[in-house]
Amino acid sequence: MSGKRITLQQAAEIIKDGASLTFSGFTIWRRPMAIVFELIRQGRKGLHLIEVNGGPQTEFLVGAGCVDIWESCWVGHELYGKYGANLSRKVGAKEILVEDYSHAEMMFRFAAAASGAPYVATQTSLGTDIHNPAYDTLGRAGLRDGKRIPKEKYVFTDDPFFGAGPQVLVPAAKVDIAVMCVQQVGEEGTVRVSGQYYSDPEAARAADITIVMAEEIVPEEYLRRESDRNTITSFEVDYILECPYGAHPTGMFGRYDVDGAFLKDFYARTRTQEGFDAFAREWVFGHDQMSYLEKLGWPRMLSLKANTALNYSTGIKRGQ
Amino acid sequence: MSGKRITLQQAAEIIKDGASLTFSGFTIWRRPMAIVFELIRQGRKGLHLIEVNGGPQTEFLVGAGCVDIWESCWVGHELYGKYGANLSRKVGAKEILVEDYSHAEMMFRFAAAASGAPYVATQTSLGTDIHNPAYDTLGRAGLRDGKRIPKEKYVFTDDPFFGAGPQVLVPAAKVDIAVMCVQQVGEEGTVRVSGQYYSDPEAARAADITIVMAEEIVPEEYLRRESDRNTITSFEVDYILECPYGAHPTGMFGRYDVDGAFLKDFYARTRTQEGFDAFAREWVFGHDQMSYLEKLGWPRMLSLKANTALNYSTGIKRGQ
Amino acid sequence: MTWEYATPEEYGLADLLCCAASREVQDNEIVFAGTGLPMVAIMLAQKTHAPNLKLIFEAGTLDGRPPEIPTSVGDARCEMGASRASGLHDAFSIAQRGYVDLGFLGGAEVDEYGNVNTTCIGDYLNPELRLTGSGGNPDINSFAKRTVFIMVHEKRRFTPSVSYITSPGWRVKKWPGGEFVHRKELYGAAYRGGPSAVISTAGVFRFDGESGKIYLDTCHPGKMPEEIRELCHFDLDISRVSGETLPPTREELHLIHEVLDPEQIFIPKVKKGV
Amino acid sequence: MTWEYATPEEYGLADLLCCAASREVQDNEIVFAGTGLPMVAIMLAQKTHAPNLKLIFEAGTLDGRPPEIPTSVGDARCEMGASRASGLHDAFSIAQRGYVDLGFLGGAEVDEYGNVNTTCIGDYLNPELRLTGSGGNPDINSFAKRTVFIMVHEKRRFTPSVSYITSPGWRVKKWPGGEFVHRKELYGAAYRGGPSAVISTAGVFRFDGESGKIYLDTCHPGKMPEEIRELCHFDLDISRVSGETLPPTREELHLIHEVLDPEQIFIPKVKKGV
Repeated sequence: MSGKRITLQQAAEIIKDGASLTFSGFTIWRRPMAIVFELIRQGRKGLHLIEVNGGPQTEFLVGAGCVDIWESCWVGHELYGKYGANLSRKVGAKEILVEDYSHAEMMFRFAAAASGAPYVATQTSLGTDIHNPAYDTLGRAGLRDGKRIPKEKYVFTDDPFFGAGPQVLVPAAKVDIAVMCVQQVGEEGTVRVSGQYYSDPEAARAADITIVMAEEIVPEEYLRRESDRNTITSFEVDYILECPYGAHPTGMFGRYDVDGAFLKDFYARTRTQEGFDAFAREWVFGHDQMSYLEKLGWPRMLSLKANTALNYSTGIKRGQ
Repeated sequence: MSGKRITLQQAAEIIKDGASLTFSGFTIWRRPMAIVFELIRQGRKGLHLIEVNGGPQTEFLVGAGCVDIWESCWVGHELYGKYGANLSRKVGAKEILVEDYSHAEMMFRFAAAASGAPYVATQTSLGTDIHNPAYDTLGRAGLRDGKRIPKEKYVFTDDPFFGAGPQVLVPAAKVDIAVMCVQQVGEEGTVRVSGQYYSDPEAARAADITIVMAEEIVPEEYLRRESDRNTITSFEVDYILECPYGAHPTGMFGRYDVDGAFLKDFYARTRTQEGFDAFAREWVFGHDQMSYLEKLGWPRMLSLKANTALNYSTGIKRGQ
Repeated sequence: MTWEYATPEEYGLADLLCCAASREVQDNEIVFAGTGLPMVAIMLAQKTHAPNLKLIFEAGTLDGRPPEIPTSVGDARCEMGASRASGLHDAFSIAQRGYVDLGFLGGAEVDEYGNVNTTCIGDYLNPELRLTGSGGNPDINSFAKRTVFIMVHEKRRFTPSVSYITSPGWRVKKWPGGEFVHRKELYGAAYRGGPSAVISTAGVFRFDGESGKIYLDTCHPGKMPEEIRELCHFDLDISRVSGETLPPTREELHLIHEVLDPEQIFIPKVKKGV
Repeated sequence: MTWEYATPEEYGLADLLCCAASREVQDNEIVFAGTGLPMVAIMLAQKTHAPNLKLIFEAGTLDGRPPEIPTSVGDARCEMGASRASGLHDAFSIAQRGYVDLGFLGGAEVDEYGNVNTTCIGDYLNPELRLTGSGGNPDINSFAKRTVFIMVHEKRRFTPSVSYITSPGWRVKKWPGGEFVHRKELYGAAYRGGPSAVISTAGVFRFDGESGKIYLDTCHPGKMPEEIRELCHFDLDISRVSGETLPPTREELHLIHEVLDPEQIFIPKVKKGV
C-alpha cells in the first residue's frame, strides 16, 4: 500500500481557498462531481479554475460562489442546458473574471505544461477577438505576475524555420491541483481510463498535485499486468479515493450515462442565485455521497447503468 | 477493403531516391527491416534519414550507400554492437552528412511536426556542442532552404511568460515517408501497437506518407471493437502490408526477441566496406523475405519466439 | 437509395437543414463534427453519398462510426466502431496538422464576411449576455479547408458587425490594431480555407471567392430571396441565387428518423410514419 | 539483508561499480536509467535500500519493475510490472516537467567540470572516430537533479578538454560565443542540478559545490589517490579523499548474480558459486 488513499472530505480539504484547479473529463462526462459538492459544502472561496472546457462542475462551483477566476473556452451542459447560466449571471454582475482562450489553445496550454515547456506555438484563432489585446482580463486586473498567471496572455510572432505563417505563442497552463474522476485507479496511483481520455493525461501532469477519484480502487498488480493499457503513471498521482458514482450527474464511459434529467433540472432552476441556492440546499448541503445516492434512488441509477457490451445505457430516455 | 494493401516491393518503390524517411521502433526494436532490405536491393540513393534514434536499419542503409544525410542523435546495436560502424566509417570518409540533435530534441521535433506546429520550445542540452553554431552541418552545406530542411538549426530565445530560463526552439521534423513495423494493422489502416510505442504515433503523423508493415493484417472490425487500445488512426496510414518477421533481426514485443547473434555478426563483419558488401551479398541481395527466413531456419526463429504470457522469449541465450 | 424528394408536408425545417448540411460533405473527406444536428448530418452523409468519409469528434474519437447517435462528442456512444478513442490533443493536433477537409459549426451571430460569434451579446467587457464561449469553433474554422455554419435565422443574428468575433471569417481583425484585413493576408502560409457556407433556417448562403462577402445561394422551399434579404441587418447579395434548396429525399427522412435519430434527440418528427 | 562485505577475491570490478552506483540512489527517488550496468545498479537498489524508487526507461516505460533484466530500454522485458508502457514523448516530457531526481549515464571522455563526450573523438568536423552520438545523455543531464556517470578509467578519457561536449557539466559553453560559464549562470531558472558523481573503474569522483570542479572522493580497493591522479590528464584534486569505496556485500553479489543478471549479460561472474 502506498498510503495515497484519502477520504472525500480530505480530498476537498487539500484544495485551499485561492487554489488553481483543473478537472478530468469533457463537458458533461467524467467530472469529479462528488469532490465538487464537498468543496461547496466546505465553503471554498477564491478558486481559479483553468479548464480545457467547462461543464456542470464549473456551474456548481461558480453558482456557489467558490470561483474568482474562470479561464477556459466553453461552459454549458450540451443538450441539457445550452450555456452556463451561473457563469453568465456572475459575469454580468462582474462577480467573476473570465479569461477566454480557444479550445485548442487551452488544450495546447495543458500539453505545454505537461511537457515542461513554458509555451507552445499554434496557428489557431488568428483574427478573432479572442486575441484582442483589450480583452486580456487578467492583465486588466493587474494579475499577471509571471508565476501562476503568465506575464502575457499571448505573444504573436513568426516562424523562423519554415515561414509557416503567423504563430501565436500560448503560455503553459500552470495549475496547483488536478481533480480527476476515472474508472480505475491502482493502490499506487496508476490510472486506467476507458474510452476517450479527453485531456486527462495532460491535466494530471500539468498540475503540481493530482487527486484521483475512481469508481474503484483496484489491485495495482492487476493494472500492471497490461501496462500498455494504462493512462496516468503511478508517480503522477498524489492522492486516491474510491467513490462510486462520483461523476453523477455527468457520465462515465462503461459505467453510467449522463443524467440528462438532472442537468436539465439544474439548468432550468439555477438561472437566478435564489434558484441556485435552493438547488444546492436540496442536493448538496446536508448530504454526503451516500445520502445523495439514496435521494437519487435505485430506479434512476439503474436506468443510467451502462450496458457492459456497449459501454453506454440502453435504458435511458434521451430524446423528446 | 480500403485498397491500402501493397507488396513489399511496392512499399520500397514508393520511397524514391532523395526522399526523407523515418522509422518506427527504438534502437534494436521494431524496425522495418524487410523494407530496408528491399530498398537496398532496389539500389535506392540519396535518402535523408530523420530519426529519433538510429539502429540496424540506419547501419544497413548507410552501409549500402543509400543515405546522403543522417539527422538524429544515436546509432548502434545496444549490447550487440556498441556504435554504428558503417556510419562512423562514412562520416570519417565524408561520404555522409550528419546533423546532431539530442534525443529529447529529436522527439520534440517529431511531436511538433505531428501537432502541426513549426517548432517547439525546450530547455535541454544547454551549453553543449550540440548547440555549437559551427556544427550546423546542413547549414554549412548550404542546404537550409526552409522547405524540408529548416532555415535555422536552432533559435535561442527566452520565455516571455514565466521567465522559465533560456529556451531552445527546435524545428519540426518534416519527413516525406514514415516506414513502420508493428504487430497489427487493420484493413483500413488502424494500428494497434503492443508494449512501448516509442515514438511511433508522432513519426506516423509527422510524415506525409505512412507505410505500415505488420506481422498480421487483421479485420478492421476486430481493432474497432476496443478503439481505446489503438495507436495510429486509419486515415493516418496510406499503405499497409503483411510481412511476418519483418522486423528481424530487431525484436518485436509479444512476437519475437532481438536476434543478438545476428547483430553481433553484422557489427563484427561490417567495420569495412568490403565486409559490409560481403554481408549484404550473403543476407540481402538475391533474397526475398521467404528465402531470408529459410536461411535463418526454424531452430533460430523458434528460439526467438516470444512466450505469450511474458511477451519475450525464454529460449534465447542473452549473456556470455 | 431512391432519390425521390419528399413533399413539404413530409418534412420539417430540421430535416431540411440536416439534409442540406449532409450534402456539403464529399466522399472520402475528413470531417470534424460538433454536437447536435451536424452529427446527424454527417452520419447521414456516411449512410448515403459519402460512405468513406472519416468523422472526427473533438473529444478524441477518430474515424468514428457510432452505432447510435451520441448526444455529445464526449459521449460513450462515440467510441464503438471508431478507429481510435483518444483525446483532445490528438484531435486538435490532427486538425492543426492539416488533415481536416470540412468542419460543421454553429453560431449565435454572423456578419457578411462569415465572422461568427458564440461568446457574448453586447460589449465583451459589459456583456448583456454571456454565451457558451468559443469551444473549438475558431480552431476548427482555422484548421479546416472548409467550414459550414448551421444557424437559426433571425434578423438580429445576421448583423453587419458581430459583438465579438469568436470564429474567423473572410475579413478578420489584425492585431494589435484590430483593422480588418482579408483572411488570406493575415493567415499567410497558414491559410487553408474558411467558411464555405451558412445554412440557416431561411436559406443556404455562400461566400464570394475573391471578396469573401456572403451571398444567397438557395432559398429554402417557400422562401423568396427578397424576404430573406429582409431578414438580414446587412445588405444581402441576392443576385446570385441559384434556385431552391433541395428538399430531403424519402430515403434521407427514413434514415434520419428510423436509423440515426429515432429517439428524436436532435431532429423532431414532423409526421408519424415518415 | 546481511550487510557483510565481500572480500576482494569474491567480486569483480563490474560488481564494485554496480554496487557503488546502486548506493547513489535514495529511496522514493525517480530514476532515469540507461541500458547496461546502470540498469542492474538501479534494480539492485530497488531490491535493497530503495524499494520505493521509481524507474523510468527512456523508450517509454514508467515506474518499471522488470522481472528479468532488459538488454536495452526498448526491450520487451521492460513492460511487465510497469505502471505504464508508453513512449519517448511521455518519458522526456516527464523529465522536462521536473520529475526526475537522478539519472545514470555513461561517457567516453570527461573533463574536470563533468562535461562528457559520447559523440566523437577528435575534431567534430574531421573526426578520428564517430561514436554513438548523444542519445538521451544531455537531456537526462539537463533535466535531472543529479546525474551519475559510470566510466572506464583510462588516462585519455579523463581530459582537460573533451573533443565535444555532448552532456553538460558544471562549466559549459555559452553560445553563440562558446565562452565557458558556470552551469547555473547559463541555465538560470531552468537550473535543476548537474553531475553529482563519476564512478570510474578507479574510484568515485564528486564535484565541488561552488566551483563545480571534480575531486576524488573514494579510491576503489587497492588503488592509491596518487595513482588515480596519474590516471588523469588534468590535475586531479586528491585532497578530499574520504576513504576507500565500500566493497559489495555478499547479499548484493547474490542479488546481482543469482537474481538480476544470472545470464551475465552485463556483469560477469568472477567466482563460481558466489
